[in-house]
This record gives sequence, structure tokens and C-alpha cells, in this order.
Amino acid sequence: MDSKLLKKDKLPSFLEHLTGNSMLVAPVREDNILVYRPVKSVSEVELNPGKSVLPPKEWFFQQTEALYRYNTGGGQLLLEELVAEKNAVLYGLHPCDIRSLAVLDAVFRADPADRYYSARRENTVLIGLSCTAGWPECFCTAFGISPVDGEGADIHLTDVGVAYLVEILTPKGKELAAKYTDFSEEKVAGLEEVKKAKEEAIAAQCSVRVDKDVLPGKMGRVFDHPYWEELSRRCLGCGICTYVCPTCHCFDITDVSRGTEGQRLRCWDSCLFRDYTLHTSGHNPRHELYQRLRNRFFHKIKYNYDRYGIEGCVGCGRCVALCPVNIDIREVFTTVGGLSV
Amino acid sequence: MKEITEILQREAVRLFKEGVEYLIGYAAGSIPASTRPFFAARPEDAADLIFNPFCVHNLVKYLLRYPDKRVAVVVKGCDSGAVDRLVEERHLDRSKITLIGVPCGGVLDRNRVLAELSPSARIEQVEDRDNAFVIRTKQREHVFEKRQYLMEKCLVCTKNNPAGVDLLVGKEAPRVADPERDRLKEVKEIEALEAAAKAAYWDRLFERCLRCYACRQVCPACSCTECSFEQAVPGWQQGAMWVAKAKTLPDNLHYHLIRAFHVAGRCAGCAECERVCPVGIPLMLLNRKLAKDIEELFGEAPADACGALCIYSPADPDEFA
Amino acid sequence: MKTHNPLLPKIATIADIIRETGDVKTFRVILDDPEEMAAWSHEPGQTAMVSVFGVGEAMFCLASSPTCREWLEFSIRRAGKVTSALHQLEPGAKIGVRGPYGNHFPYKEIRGKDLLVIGGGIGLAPLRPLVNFMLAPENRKDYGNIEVIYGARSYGDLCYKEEVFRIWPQAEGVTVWTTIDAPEEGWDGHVGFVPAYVEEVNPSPANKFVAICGPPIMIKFTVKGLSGLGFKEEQVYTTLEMRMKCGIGKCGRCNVGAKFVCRDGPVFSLSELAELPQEY
Amino acid sequence: MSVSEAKTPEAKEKVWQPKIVAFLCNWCSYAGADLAGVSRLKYPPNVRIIRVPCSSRINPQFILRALQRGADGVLVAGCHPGDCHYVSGNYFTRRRLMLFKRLLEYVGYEPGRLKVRWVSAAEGGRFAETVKEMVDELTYLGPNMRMREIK
Repeated sequence: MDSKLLKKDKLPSFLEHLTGNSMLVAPVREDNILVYRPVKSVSEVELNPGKSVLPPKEWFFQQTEALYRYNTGGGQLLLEELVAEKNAVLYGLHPCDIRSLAVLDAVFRADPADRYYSARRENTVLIGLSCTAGWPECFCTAFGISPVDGEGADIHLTDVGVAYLVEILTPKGKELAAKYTDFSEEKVAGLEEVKKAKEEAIAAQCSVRVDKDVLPGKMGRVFDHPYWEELSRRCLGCGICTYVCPTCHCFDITDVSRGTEGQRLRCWDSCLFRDYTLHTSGHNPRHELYQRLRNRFFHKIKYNYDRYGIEGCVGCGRCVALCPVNIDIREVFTTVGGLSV
Repeated sequence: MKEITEILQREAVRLFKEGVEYLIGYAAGSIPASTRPFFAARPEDAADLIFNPFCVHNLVKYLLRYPDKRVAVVVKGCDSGAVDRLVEERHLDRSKITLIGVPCGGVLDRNRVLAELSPSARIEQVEDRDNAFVIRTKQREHVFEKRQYLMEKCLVCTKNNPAGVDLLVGKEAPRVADPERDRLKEVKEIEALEAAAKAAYWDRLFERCLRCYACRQVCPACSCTECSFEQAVPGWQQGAMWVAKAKTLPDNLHYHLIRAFHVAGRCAGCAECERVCPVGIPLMLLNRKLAKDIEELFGEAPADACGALCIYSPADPDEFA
Repeated sequence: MKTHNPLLPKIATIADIIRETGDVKTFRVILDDPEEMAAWSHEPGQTAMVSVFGVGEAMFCLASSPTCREWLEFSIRRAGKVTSALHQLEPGAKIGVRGPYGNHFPYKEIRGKDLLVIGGGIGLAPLRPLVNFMLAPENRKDYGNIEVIYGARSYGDLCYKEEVFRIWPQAEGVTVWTTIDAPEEGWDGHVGFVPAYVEEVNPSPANKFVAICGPPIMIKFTVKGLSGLGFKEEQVYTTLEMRMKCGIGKCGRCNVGAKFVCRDGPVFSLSELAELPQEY
Repeated sequence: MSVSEAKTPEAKEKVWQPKIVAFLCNWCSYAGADLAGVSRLKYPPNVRIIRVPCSSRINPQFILRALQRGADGVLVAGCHPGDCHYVSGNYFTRRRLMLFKRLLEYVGYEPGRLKVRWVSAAEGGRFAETVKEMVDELTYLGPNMRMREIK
């Protein structure tokens, strides 16, 4: 691994150089709502972003995306695949969001690989950004994620006070970083210590622990516990937790057409919606809200382990912060650990 | 604040003795400056009940889940209107419900408060000083002036003391509304725009909608057993009749216009829809606009009507003649 | 080289439509690209996603035998949006097909065994390829006797009448038992529900593989009856139905526990189902 | 040939013509439109008529759906207030659509996109006039692309 130092005021020009002819996707503020969007100029970018409302997964797995177009006119059928091929640079992913891509990779890039997600993953360079503070809802350390570690990104930046520590983590990152020459030559001693201290300070705020060896097994034994019904009493059954989750990957496929022309779209779906598992016959395997809520937590902490060997939660805390009725996944973990069966 | 909490807990124990099965109130939340809806089911649960200016939720929606049970629910002034409507519409049996009214000194806008408190701050005590809430944390005392930190709905509130409740906890609270503030200011500003500018304003907001349906799920006026947006084409369980699940501007527009229209004349003004929106769409601007037009066009609906659109008068104004 | 896109359907033409019952039609479908048609291979019990463009996609079991290389067959009951649209199509119409998906009946593992197939109504569709596969001349010697117990509400609701009443009974080592729910004019066969008929037929559990498919209530009571007859959970298989969108284990909705019905199913043994939550 | 080349004939149309979906009450306005036809009154052919039992049958969602599926404007016509076949249907329509029209305008729809008129069975001329008026207005406003599902 190669590391460099970048003066703080050089960050915009660094991003400009790296972007080149690609598209820059970065955190921007829309009416005080932080989201990742393609930007026209670096000046729009929130350089030191907090936590976005919508996770950057949105870039790889879009809320609504056309899969292909078709035309059924004149007794024939024409199909045209619509896959985004444009190169992009994605700036400003925090470590939890970087890890979330590994979780999504396990789903979308597993055989048979999803073409749409994979194409965007391959064409996008990830620039990670260490956290500068922990929020009250954060608990990434529960999953062994360090808030200053860029593993999974191509280039990772950490604010070390005087400058950004630029870690070049992959060949893709190296190739891109070579486009920039204006790194600081200054030698700063104790960079690693600064980083370490940051990590400890932030980690101190995340007190939740998840024992990967115990919890999934425990979950398996509490499936029928009345706890889930009690928890669901205050649940509204909206889709906020699933839509703001960086690892939720469920989707629906629908058609939109006019005359003989049409598109087949894929869009986010939520396991908390009643129609999610509704059969044509009217039968619904998860008819009750508690069943749907339970399924979400089981998916995060058990099914994902069972299936892919990786947790389905990265501790970003978005669902905790945005749930209108304060259903807190950290509490679920702790409570499940303590339930007697 | 402490006083209200104490009375609440005491009353809760009494209500359980009288045969109440559930008491829906507030308990402490897990993140700073938050509370959560809480379902007390036993007298021991009463100790967890609280009331403070972070009790933003309108708990009335939950009553719809227990139409046959004896339920007690804690309501603020703005929440209590929703109960009346649901009772008029025969969704709820008033005799099964015990309304515990709390005189409200306003609820705080969590985001604005959090901008002042440190993320790790633990709130130890909250005091209502009529013009301000004083919040004491371990480190220091914060004074939150109501005019500056209350939620928008409180600054134009006309009924901070709940009406028609079975018991009132604590003494009546003074008005918190800012008399200078016009609740229709923003609505009038939008009305004054050119059509294209209006479209641009709303499209930008609706474009961002996730269609998570939190605004519908939380709304006590959204009382249909099956929402028209969940309705399938008859016999086609999976064919959504009105909007597709895909997020497109036309469908988002459709959803929001109809959501607002379906609660027109029935909206209690609790602003929960706006509070829960994760992407900050100012939904009350739609609800207030409809309320304004209803009043202008049809005047106030009689209390026993299920909203202005369920009745008519031959003398109504006619813009289509 | 073009990267494979698993969500992109292959274009196909409806070659023929066979009316099975009042609301079930069997669609005989040929992939437009002869190479794709030649390369297509599936196993008994597998499914495929059928597209009607402008309407949507839905998952159906492949009702044709893997040994049939000329076309694919889907037996589809008119029930929802996609199936209603399919029922309006005529031969020559273009549709989309992608697949095959999912697991299959363990036809290799059960070589040398006798087969008991229990079907109700349209539920015979996923079982039919299994029977036809075993009856194919090249496979017949690998399997023992075949018993089929098949019922429906009325004579008109029995599917695959040609096979059920003529072809299968005439094949060597095959016994077909049919029943309908209520007596009707012209029917001189057995009258009664499938679960009761199974107990009446009283098949022996020895060296037997059982495949059941039909309405959930029929499966429930048949399974009870079978266990009374001494059948073990490991020898009884059924197929699950769940709402599906992608068919490749990504869209999330068809999970029962950590299993995806689209990939790990639709075929499950009763012993496997006993391990899963009752959410299907 | 690619999908984009295989545009439908309609999409290839050179001169755009406004498309109007008209919901007409069975008892008055549909008869009025019929009278316009029988009396050979000339009115533009841009209107597609959907007959409904009463103007109060019009769910505002019908209006939005028409706009989503390609209509440039929507016309709702019913009996004159007081003349409703079902006694009070159109009084409800009046309240409902007055409010809804204001809501549509509030979110940026030009007033000409939705028109509500009372047309009796004897008012063939009024129906023809209304359509003419609407076509002129919509021609000036241009196509309604905002709400269209496939542009």
C-alpha cells in the first residue's frame, strides 16, 4: 500500500484531476438532505460530509432503473438492454458504506452476476473517507469495522488534522492517483498514531457488540418468541429502514408501457410492505406486520450469515436515526441476546 | 415536566385496575432528544411512561389496530382532533377509549435541538419555562427559546390544551403559538408563483420522494383498511391499480396529490407526515392549502360531518357554471 | 463479447395452445433463436420466468419433460395479471422466457426406486416432467413402478387428460388412480378428496419416492395420511410456491428462512421443510 | 432495427394535436355530446369520451391517470347542479373537483388542463363550444409531458 499526504485545500483539485472525463458522484446537500448524486462541478460537493440520508448504494443499485426497452409493434419483438457503461468516481464513502458494498457484492455479484450492478461496480472508482466523528446512532465497530479504515475502497482519505492522509489501496486506485502530482512532500511524523487515536475516540461512542459466533445461532432459537409481536406494536410498517439501509437489496420488477413501446424497470422494494410477498391467490406468507419486521431482522443478522457468511448490517445507524418510532436495531441485538428460550 | 410524568404514571396504574388492556403512551428513546411510542400492558409498565417536549408522535393512529380492546391513549392537543374524526367515521368506539390529555407547551424540533447538543449529551432534566425549555445535561444547561426551537406546527397551534379528553394530566398550559406567524404564509407564497415555477418547486421535491409510505402509515386520517395505493386490479393481486412501485415523477405526483386529497377536510394538522418524511418533503404545505381552500369555499364543516367532502350545500359557490 | 445478462429474457414464440380445463391452458413455446433452443436444458421440477411485454413477468414450472427438445411447455391457470394476459394470447404471439431456475426432483438419487406421484388439479404440472422423464425409453429401465394418484374438483378440472387416461395407464409398470371431488354425470371413476383416496389406495412405503403437489390444504392432509401409512419425511417431496421477481436469488422476496425458493427450491423434502420457519 | 428506431406511428406524428379525455355523465352531458353529433355541430375530433353514470363517479385519480397515460387535458361534464339524475351526485362533484382543481393548480398545472362544465342533454352547442375552447387552450399550452409515464 502506498500512502501520500494531501493539503486540505487541495482536495477539490485532487477530485477534479481524478475525475477527468468520468462522472463524479459525490455527497451534495439538497434542502439540507445529504445525498449522493452525479455532480457537474466539484464546487457542488460537500467535501466533509456527515452521514447521508440515502446510502451511496443508490449509485450501484438505483432506486428505479430501466433494465431494457422493448417494442412489440408489427408482430415482432425487439429488445434492447440498457446498461450504464460510463466510468465514474464516487467520492466520500464512509467505512460503513464501503463495507456495505461487500455485502451487496455477495448478493449481486454471486453467480449469476447481476449485470447492472456489476457494470457500475466495475466502472466506478471508490474514494473512501474516514469518519471525523461518531453519531449517536453509529455502531460500525460492532461488526469489526474501523471508522478510519478504507478497506474495500480504491483510494481512502483520512483527515489527520493538517492534511488528508491518502491511502492508495488498489491497482485501480494507483492508476488514478498517478494523474495527480501535487501531493504534499511534507513529512509528518506519527500519522499512524493520529489515525489510531481517531479510531479509538470514535469507537468509544459505539458501545454495541455483536458476537458473530453466538447471535445468529441465538436468532434461530427465538423465532417464535413473543418479543417480535411486542416490538412490532409500534412499527408503522413504512419502508424507511429498508430504503435507507445500505445493505438492503430487495427489488421489484415492473413494466411501464405505452402502445407497443415499453420498458421493464427494476425498483427498490421493502419487505415491510404488505404486498411484498402477496401471492396471486391472495395468500400471504408474511401477512402480519410482526412477521415482516421479524424477517427484516432475521435477514440482517441470521439469513445473511447463513447464506453468504457476512453480516447483513454494517452499523451505519441510518435506520436507527430515521425510524419515526425509534425501533433500534442495536436494542434488538441486545434483547435477542438476553431472551430466554 | 417531571410532574406530568408522575401523574401519568399514577393514572396509568389506576386505569389498569379499571380494566384498561393497553395504555399507549411515550417512553424514553434510544437516541438523544427522542422518545418512542410505548405500549404499556401491565401496571408495572407504567413506570416507563414519560412526557417531555420530545413526545412528538401522534399515538392516535395505533388505536385503529385495537378497535375491540379497551385502550387508553396519551394525546396532546393536536392529536386529540384525530380521535374525534375517527369516532365520527365509526372507526373507533369512543366508549372503549380513555383519552389521557396532556396540556402541551409545544414539542421541540429534534434536528434543531441536536444541532446545539453534543452527540453524546445525555438529557437529565427538562423544564418548561413557558417561553423556553430548559434542558439540563451532565455538562451544562441549555435554554431553548420556544419561538426558535419548537416545531413549526406548534408555532401556529391553536389548541395546545386537548379538548374532549377523559382526564387531563396537570394544569392547562399557556398558548405557545407565535401570534406574529401566519400559518398560511408559505402556502400564499407558492400560490403567487407562475404555473411553471410552481411545477419546478414541487417537481424538485417529489422527485426526491422514496415512496416509503411513512407519511401514509403514520397519518391518523389515513384510516382505510386497504389503501387505494395497495389496491390491486380486481382479481390481479399483484397488479397495483394506481401507481407502480417504480419511483417515477408521474407516480410520485399522483401519490402525493391523492394522499393529500384523501385527507382533505379530515386532516387534524398534527404534521406527523411531515415529521416522518426521511427526505424532508414539506407535506403540510399540501395539507394546509387544502384546509385553506375548504374554508374559503365551503366554510367550516359541522362537527358531525365526516369532513367537508362528505357533505354539500346547494348554495356552494360554483366555479364551473 | 457480450456479457451475459440473467435478467434479459430470451425471445420466444407460442407455437401451440392446448386448453386443459376451463381456466388452464398449456402453452407450447419455442425459443426464436434455434441455438438457444438447442442449448436449453432443464431438469424435472425446475421453473422458468415467462414475460408478457407491457404486462410483466411471472414464474411457472416447466411442464414439459426434459427429454423433449423441440419446445417448452407451461401449464398456466388464469389467476393474476400476467396469466390473464397470457390467456389472451394466440399461437404466434411473442413472449419472453428466462431460466431454467431452481433445483429439481432428485431424479438421479432415486434410480431403482418406485415412484408415487400425488397431484391435485394444476398441481400435476410440476410432477408431469418427472413422470414423463422416467417414462422416456432411455430412462425407463432406471426406475421401478410408477403410481399416480390424481384428483381435481371435477372431470373438467383434470389436466393432461390424454396422458392421465390413455398414455400413462398404457405404459408398462404404471398405475393411474383418478378421483374427483363430487359425483357427476358420465363419471364412473372414484369420487372423493385426494387425501382420503391416498389412504384408500394404501401405497406401500417400501423403496418409494413420493412427489406431491396441489392446493396447500390437500398437501397438508395427504402428508398426514402418508405418515400414517408409514412414509418417512425424507422420502416425501413437494414444491413450494412464493412470489418471485428475479428468479436468481437477488430480489429477496421468496425467502423461507435463509433459503430462497427460486434457487434452493422449489423442490423440498418434508424433512427439509421441517427445519424451515412456517412462512410459506 | 433498434427499439428507438421502431417508434410507433403515433410518436412519429409531425404535427402535435392535443388529446382530451372527456368524462361525461350518462344522463346529461353524454346526451349533450350526442346531440352535438346528431345536430352536425362541428367540433374538433381531439376528444375521447368516457361515459360514466354520474359526474360524481369521477375519482380524482381518474384525472391523474388520464394525464399519466397521454392526455393533454381532461374534461369532466355533468348535469347542471340541481338536475342530477341521482339527486345530489353533482353537488359532491362540484365540491370535490373545485378543491381538486385548485390543488392541481397549486402544484403547477395550468388551469386549462382540467375543465369541468355542466352540460345538459339539450346543450349540444355548449358541449361543442367547450371542446373547441379546450383545444384552443391546450394547443397554446402544448403537450402535457410532466405527468406522462413514457415521454
